Amino acid sequence: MTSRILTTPLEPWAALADFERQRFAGSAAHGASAVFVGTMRDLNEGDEVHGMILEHYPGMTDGYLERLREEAAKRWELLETLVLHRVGELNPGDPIVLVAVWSAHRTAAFDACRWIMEELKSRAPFWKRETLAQGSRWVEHNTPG
Amino acid sequence: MTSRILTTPLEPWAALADFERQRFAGSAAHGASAVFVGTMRDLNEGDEVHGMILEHYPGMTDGYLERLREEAAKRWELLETLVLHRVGELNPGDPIVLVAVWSAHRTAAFDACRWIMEELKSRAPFWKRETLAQGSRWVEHNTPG
Amino acid sequence: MSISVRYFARLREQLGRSGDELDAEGIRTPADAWARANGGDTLPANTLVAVNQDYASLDSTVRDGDEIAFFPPVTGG
Amino acid sequence: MSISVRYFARLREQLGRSGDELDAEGIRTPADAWARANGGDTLPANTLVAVNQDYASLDSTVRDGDEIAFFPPVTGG
Repeated sequence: MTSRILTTPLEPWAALADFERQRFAGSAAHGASAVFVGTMRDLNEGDEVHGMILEHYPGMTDGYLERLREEAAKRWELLETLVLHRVGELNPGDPIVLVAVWSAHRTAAFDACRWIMEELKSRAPFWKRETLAQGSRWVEHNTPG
Repeated sequence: MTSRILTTPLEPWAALADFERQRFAGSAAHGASAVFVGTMRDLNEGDEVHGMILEHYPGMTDGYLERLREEAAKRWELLETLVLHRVGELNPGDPIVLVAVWSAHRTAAFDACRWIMEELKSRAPFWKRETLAQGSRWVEHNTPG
Repeated sequence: MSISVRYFARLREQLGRSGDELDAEGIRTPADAWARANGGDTLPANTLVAVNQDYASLDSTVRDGDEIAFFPPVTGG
Repeated sequence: MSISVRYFARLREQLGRSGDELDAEGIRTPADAWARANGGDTLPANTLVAVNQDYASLDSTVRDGDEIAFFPPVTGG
């Protein structure tokens, strides 16, 4: 069970391969893994976006992601959970967030992955500032989905 | 948009990294990807499972997976879909199936990934035969989730 | 011409063969094909049917040259 | 001792500073801390409050040594 704030590029597929090698070597208990990756788009609210700065509340983000994982582990039977979130400067196409859940069965994996992702988007203390062709702006609200 | 039956080991994270390199190089339109990986467990219905043979109906599986992807593309706004499914001899811990969906937004990605996976499990012509400590048996029905 | 019949998984094992080639004469549905190929043996409950690699019902129409498949509930994924 | 106040994102920019160190005397709630630090300025609508890095309400109890944070709706993920 790991959550981490990254200041360097997030490479979701390499991170997943590494994590599985460490946590599941020789094990065949996980029948299902569900993964979500959120990536920076080059378009938001009709405007071209050239870059982004992701601010966060150090200390609170770590604690909040940790609590999300604990709460998910109470609600569903999970074998492992991995949550990675970028902060700092990002470019369009850069992955922002990875949520991965391993379980014996697929319903728990799907449900827990989605629940963590929705909670993270609505409650974890991160803020996006977008760089446009002219100037920059704070993102006002998250898309509902 | 790709679906493929594999007779050799499925490496989900490497396959995803390759696929993204080919399909999304220089693009930043996909804000969301949802992925499901099903893996062979070493336990089923209370029995230790030592191996598995996955039989399929060549021709029909290809066509059926293709139709699933087309149907998903009608229901949701998707940018890409990747479906990979193993056949032949598998060992516990071996990935069986990968369903990955890329979209601008997360709701479409989550919903389409889960829908494809459920349809695949209930309708795609694959059959599992498990090797136990003594003898082997056909899996009778899929877990509902 | 003829009609190809294919069997998969447990059904293939139970019948001891993976298919039959039937003379198309008198075969209008998958049910006809089953009866011709397997005599009085009842089709096992829950058996699924495909015609030309597409799900179909036992009483759908088949033509000379078609491929009919019978198989148990699927268990992939 | 004292109470630390922190501001994030748009609110930090609007206020022109990322935090304040307040004398704990007379501060019993996050609302008290906001009033002390920002005089008559109204707390912007939708501002979220955390005490010791945990979500809290404006009228929750704070103690000497606590860290209070004010920030706009979150937009991560």
